[in-house]
Amino acid sequence: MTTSQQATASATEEPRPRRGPRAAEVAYRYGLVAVLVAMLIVFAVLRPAFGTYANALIVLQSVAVVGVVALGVTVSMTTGGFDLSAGACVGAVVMVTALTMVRFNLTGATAIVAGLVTGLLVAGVNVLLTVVARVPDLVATLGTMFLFQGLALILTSGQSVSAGMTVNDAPAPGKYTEGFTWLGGGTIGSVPVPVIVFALLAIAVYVLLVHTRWGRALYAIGGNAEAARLAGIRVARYRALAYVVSGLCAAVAGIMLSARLGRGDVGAGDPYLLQSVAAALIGHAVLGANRPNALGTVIGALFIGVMINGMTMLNAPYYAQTFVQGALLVGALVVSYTLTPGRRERTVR
Amino acid sequence: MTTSQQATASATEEPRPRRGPRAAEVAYRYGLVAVLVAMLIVFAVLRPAFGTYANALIVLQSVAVVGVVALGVTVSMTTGGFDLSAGACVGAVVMVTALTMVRFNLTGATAIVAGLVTGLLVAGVNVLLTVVARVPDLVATLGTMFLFQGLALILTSGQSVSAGMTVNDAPAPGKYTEGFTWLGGGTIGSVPVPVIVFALLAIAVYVLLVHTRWGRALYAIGGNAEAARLAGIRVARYRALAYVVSGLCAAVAGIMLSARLGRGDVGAGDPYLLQSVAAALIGHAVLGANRPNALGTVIGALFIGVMINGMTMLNAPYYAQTFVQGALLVGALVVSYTLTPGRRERTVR
Amino acid sequence: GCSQGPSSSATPATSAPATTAAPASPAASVPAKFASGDVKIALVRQLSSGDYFEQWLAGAEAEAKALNVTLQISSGDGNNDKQALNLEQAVNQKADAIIVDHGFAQTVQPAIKKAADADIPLVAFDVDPGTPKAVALSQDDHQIAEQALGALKADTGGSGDVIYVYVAGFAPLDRRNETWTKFKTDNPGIKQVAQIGVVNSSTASAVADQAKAALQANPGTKAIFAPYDEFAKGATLAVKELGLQSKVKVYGADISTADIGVMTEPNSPWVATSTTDPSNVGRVAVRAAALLVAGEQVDPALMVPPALVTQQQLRDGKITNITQLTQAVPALVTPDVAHVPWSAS
Amino acid sequence: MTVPAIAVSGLSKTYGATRALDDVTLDVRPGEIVGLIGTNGAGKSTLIKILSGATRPTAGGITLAGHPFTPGDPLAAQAAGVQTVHQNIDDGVVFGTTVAENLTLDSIAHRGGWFTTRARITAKARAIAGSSGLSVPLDAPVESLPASTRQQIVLARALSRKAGLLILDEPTSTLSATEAGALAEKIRTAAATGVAVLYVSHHLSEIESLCDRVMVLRDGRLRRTFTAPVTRESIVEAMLGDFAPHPPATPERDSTMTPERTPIAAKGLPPTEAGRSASVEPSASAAPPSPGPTRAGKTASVVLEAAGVRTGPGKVALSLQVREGEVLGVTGLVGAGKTELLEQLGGARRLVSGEMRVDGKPYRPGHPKDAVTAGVAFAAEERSAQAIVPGWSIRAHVTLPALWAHSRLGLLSRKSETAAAQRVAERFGVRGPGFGGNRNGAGIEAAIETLSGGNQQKVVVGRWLETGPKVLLLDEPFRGVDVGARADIGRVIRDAAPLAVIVASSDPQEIVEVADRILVLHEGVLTGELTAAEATPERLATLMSGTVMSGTVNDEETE
Ligand SMILES: Nc1ncnc2c1ncn2[C@@H]1O[C@H](COP(=O)(O)OP(=O)(O)OP(=O)(O)O)[C@@H](O)[C@H]1O
Ligand SMILES: Nc1ncnc2c1ncn2[C@@H]1O[C@H](COP(=O)(O)OP(=O)(O)OP(=O)(O)O)[C@@H](O)[C@H]1O
Ligand SMILES: [Mg+2]
Ligand SMILES: [Mg+2]
Repeated sequence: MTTSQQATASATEEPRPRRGPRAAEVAYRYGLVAVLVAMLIVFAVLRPAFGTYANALIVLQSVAVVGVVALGVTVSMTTGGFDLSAGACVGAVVMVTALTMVRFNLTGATAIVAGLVTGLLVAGVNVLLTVVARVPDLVATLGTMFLFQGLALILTSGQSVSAGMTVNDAPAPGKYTEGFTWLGGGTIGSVPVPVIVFALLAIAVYVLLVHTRWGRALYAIGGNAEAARLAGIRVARYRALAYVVSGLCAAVAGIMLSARLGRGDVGAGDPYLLQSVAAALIGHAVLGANRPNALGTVIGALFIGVMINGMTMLNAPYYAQTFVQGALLVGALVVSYTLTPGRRERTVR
Repeated sequence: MTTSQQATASATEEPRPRRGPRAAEVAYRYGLVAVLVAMLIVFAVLRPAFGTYANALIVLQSVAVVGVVALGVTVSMTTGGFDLSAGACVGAVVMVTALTMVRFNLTGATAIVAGLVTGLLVAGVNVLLTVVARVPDLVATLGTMFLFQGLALILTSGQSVSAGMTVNDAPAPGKYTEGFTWLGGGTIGSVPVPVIVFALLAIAVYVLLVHTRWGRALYAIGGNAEAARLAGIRVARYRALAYVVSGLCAAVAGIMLSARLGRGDVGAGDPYLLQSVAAALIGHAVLGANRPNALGTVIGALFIGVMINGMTMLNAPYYAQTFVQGALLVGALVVSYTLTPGRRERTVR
Repeated sequence: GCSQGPSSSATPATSAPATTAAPASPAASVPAKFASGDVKIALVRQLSSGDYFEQWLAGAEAEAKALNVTLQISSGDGNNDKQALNLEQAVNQKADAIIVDHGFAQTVQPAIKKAADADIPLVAFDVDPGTPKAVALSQDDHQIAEQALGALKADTGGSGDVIYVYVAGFAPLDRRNETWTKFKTDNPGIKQVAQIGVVNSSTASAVADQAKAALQANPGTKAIFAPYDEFAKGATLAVKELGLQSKVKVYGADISTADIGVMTEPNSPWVATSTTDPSNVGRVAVRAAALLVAGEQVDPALMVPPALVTQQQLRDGKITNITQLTQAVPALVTPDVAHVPWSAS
Repeated sequence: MTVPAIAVSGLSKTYGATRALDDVTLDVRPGEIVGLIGTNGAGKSTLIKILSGATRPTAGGITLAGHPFTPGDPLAAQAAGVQTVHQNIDDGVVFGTTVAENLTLDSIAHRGGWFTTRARITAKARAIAGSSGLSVPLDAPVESLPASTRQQIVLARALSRKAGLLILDEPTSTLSATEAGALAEKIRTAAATGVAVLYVSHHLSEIESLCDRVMVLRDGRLRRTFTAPVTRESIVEAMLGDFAPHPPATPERDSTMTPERTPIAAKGLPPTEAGRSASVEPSASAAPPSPGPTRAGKTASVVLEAAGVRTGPGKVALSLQVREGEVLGVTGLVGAGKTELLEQLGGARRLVSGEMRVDGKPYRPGHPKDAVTAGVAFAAEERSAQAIVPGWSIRAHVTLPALWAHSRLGLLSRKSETAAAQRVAERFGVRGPGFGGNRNGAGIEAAIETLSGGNQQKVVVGRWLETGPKVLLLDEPFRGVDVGARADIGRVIRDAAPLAVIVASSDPQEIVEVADRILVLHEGVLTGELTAAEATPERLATLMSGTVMSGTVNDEETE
């Protein structure tokens, strides 16, 4: 460890042929970001319309809802949990907000509260199952998923909710309020509201996970729950916290989605589970984190959003898009993970 | 090690307070099975048509494809992996078999081989990513999922494949052969072929996991990969084996699905991911295993199949089915997991 | 795709054109913009997978090629918010015209309004555009249901147990459901003994499993009304697997090459389907959009009428694919709907 | 001369900038027991990992029984007759499986029939357990067993296989004297049949009594080789090198050290190592000096008081008190109930019965957090399962129990965290990649897995002092630390006045070194209480084996 040792250390570089450890490190940390930037450049060159401010906003708006769900999923993953119910929560919140306004003719504010309460309800069921009844996370949230997917259907006997729908042979009294719709389609400056919400939540989750003691505790639980408990962390409460954050994020996403759809679509939340899990998982590979992290999730969501938007602009046939998406993702993953410094030592083969 | 120590060991048995160990143990081991049996009885009483041999075969046939996929997913879970690409594999196999027969006018046997090769290809990509490139399982199989979902689309430019389809302005030359279709709709005795395949595969996977060295090795890797490696188990090979089994099971399921549909439906495989994961996860709770196991997966698949069949027979509205499914699942899970013997001691709070 | 050349010349008068554009004058000169190939039409779809959407697209692409326009295709893949965003993007890119293919009114109307404000001509298929500036194109779903139910009523004599396949939330299915509800009140002899339905990427096999359960529970069933071809295929599979072909008949809607195969199989219970030709609808949509780009008049409410296709008809005509079907059932081709004067077809 | 069972030449291993092994050349002959010793981080485990195929060397060659051998993976090494027990026992057992499955774990990697049944596994396991004298229910889930039992399972497995070379890395760290003695017997038997043995331990008495030759590693280099009989002084000197006498990690604390309580290793010679086995004669300095009046004098106030507590349901209740500045030792054989007692005191386990007070106020922790809040710090027994968060830095490990102290409004202060981590690293002389030299500050950001076992132990024990506790509960704090560090930890514990400390260890010698007063448990029952002055190894041994000291006050007979 002294200077002599340092000299030895540098001398030992030769036996192991290291092709530019720096390059590997950089590729590891920035592999996914680099692919993202490359995509941006290629698309912007091929389609000037891609590289415009207006289009950037559209891309951002297209990832905002998924991104918000994914941020919640990320938090649930930090403790080693996994929230399979996030998509179902989005769907239930869409239905609840729509019903509140359309069927019960209540205000937008009431709908927002109802949506958030639904998110808390989902979180509550998850907490009861995982923390109180000690059902493993994956199975428990799977159960919750069915429960709330079912609830969203039952609430309306499986029908979608839209202004003027028939309820008991009379048209429903209410409709989406303007204030509520603004949450989906409105802008502040020229920036759509969902984009602003996404940005704010991303910052909040980033600060929570990286810069607060609660975030540290969440990661500790994910790393070694018993060690966390013995270090005086109330594991049950933090796991509950993680599900509450996840449920609330899904609720916020559901509210924004409902506002954008302008109606309560049965099954509206379904695509969001896979997409948000994908964004959060891709995020693991960002900046060498190798664990759930807010920044990675944002980049993961952008990665998917940019890819789809750019490919659509290039008029790539829709049936080729999934494949290219898969190929790019696999490429980025391979770059990121094979070049992990020291990985060869650690990984079990 | 001496007699005195033996005395200690046996003496220490008593202090562990066991409040009604039998009842709890039974509920834990048989909770899910009990709920399943209760469902069977209720349905059979309410609808005599439910409790018939013919209907039993219908239920079994409805779970056969999902069950086969789920068996593969179960094997991939034993090593601590997770095969998100199983559904995409089913979809790709459906397309490949359809193309082989319809577009290239080859025999059913060729189609089967092509389907199995596709399954191996999916497994190969998974192995390359997880074992060679060391990408974490969830992310890696997510990438594979996109890749093969995309491949299934690209193969036909997004079109479904059916006899008489137009290829380059001429009708496709081939059609599903009778032998191939038999795999989906045929019977042996009165039992449908998919049910027989499901049963055989279930036994094979059960034997593999419980009664072979390889199965033990798979579980050991799932429990503690480093310990397994240090004990001389070739972790990389076994993880590859797990994905190969998973890919082949998905391929078999794809072949049966293709035979049943009689056409290559784009996206036919998509619903099978969630359903098979659900079956495998529910299976964890069966017989107190608390880990992936073949018997549990079969029961998990039956659980879902019986529920859907029975509810449909009872004329329960379709929109209520998901909810009831969720509620029953949650109930069974709570019974199984809260009553785990000694769980209160072990779980971290 | 389906080549339509011969059939158009044989267009009979049976197809009552809902509307006509400018009087047909085959020699009309091609507008400059079309001649130079600069016209870009954005096709914004709600869904893209499935036979119906494939054929629809094939028709649209063939017509686009014929008219020398570029189609820019995007799909929401079932995510309605994504479809709305794609629509906004098309407006943003200043397409010459936009075709909205399916979608939910409340969701796409704000974006359609943006298109209208930007003076981009717009054709909305099977979705209410909510503005008179846009052209609403639809296939007549009520009539589709009526035709299929007409066949059902004729075969059953207006009484018997029927299983109904339906999932709420899909606009065409909801419209067909309205007709079914009315039909039930008008025909008290028809009894709905079970309602089933699933929509996912493997609809047919999921519906088959449910239908089998329902058939077991209701052995007296005479017919299954499955007004969507994936439903009908599932129902057919269920009847076949239970060996009930002689007792239970299936009445469906929509058609594709694969469906023709299923209907003409020996002993197939699927006896009738009411349908438009999706590729024809796709053609009409593109023609209407092209007319709007050229500044021509288009009826703001275009309607494509359906035709009833029976198993007997298919068998008799030895029809195995859509191309042959459109030849045999000329009512499926509607060249007069949104006729483009400068086009050869 | 016989062909060496194993011979390595020029073996080196680097981890990034760290030279864990540097040009090591050694051999072990059949039938020979070679001791491998060195301070924490010297490179012992690294050498063993290479020989067992767990990791690859950077340079160097190995020959096994005369044949060149490139250990590609553990299976190849095992096939070549190298049986290894690694330092971290949790790398040896698979949680979620039974004892029988763990006993037969390596057999599933080898040839043999592919078909197996539970009965066959149990039969095989019974044979292995029988030959090792292991008495554990074979169908017990392995995660429910204490560390010592798991260690014995791993040992039984390794000993059951035919080996040319047997490698044991700190096999006795979780065992108590009886079990360690039994193990030594088995090792001798194996050696007598021609097995070469490479044995790592920080217990010099074991090395002394067991080994034919002793090799000393320091900073990755092989410094000296001794042939039996060895003198402890010489091997300690070779081990510590420039560090002998072991430098106090915090010199400023040196002056405050009570002179009569700084014996043993601070002088570079820990003669008291002998006490590992009670039969070994006590050395002169083993008799600890009587505690100074300020330390354990009756004048100091009682900090933690427990009345009527039990080690488990159905055990006899006992009472205890610790005063300010006092170190209370708890000893007893493995399974005596030390951990269960400390876990209750630390809130990690539900209190079976009785009452507790801290500073006179009622204390009833429902969770370790309550204990921390009340000023009770509890460092648990098993490092890897109960303290290590994989991938985390030293800094994050240090601050985990006191996150609130390093944050304002919930926001963590990196500066405050760094300072705390550096204090711990300095106080306990933590050494690992990035420490020392001109790379100051980098060390505490190293991932904890890159530290040697003993250095990890220093971090996870030392961090509890940073919570500013009134009572410090240490369960087996010396597990895996070298003689120098053991003295360091002992010194810091004693100096941390006015802290009240309870130390549990199954090694009476360790207890004698640090404690002012000693409680002895046997099968969950208190068999005696001694002051440090009264505690001779013989007396302790008698009490530990179950003889109840006259006058021992147990609260009541039964529940
Ligand atoms: N994966 C790793 N990455 C970086 N450095 C490492 C790694 N593993 C070990 N080291 C370093 O190698 C050196 C030797 O460690 P080793 O575990 O061999 O020590 P040891 O002699 O077994 O010590 P102990 O007695 O504490 O177990 C230490 O400085 C340690 O920090
Ligand atoms: N060798 C063993 N076999 C079976 N059970 C054991 C054994 N050792 C300990 N136990 C269990 O652990 C209980 C006490 O363990 P505890 O960990 O509290 O003891 P300890 O004195 O701290 O031992 P250790 O030195 O292993 O830490 C016993 O009552 C018994 O249930
Ligand atoms: Mg070591
Ligand atoms: Mg202990």
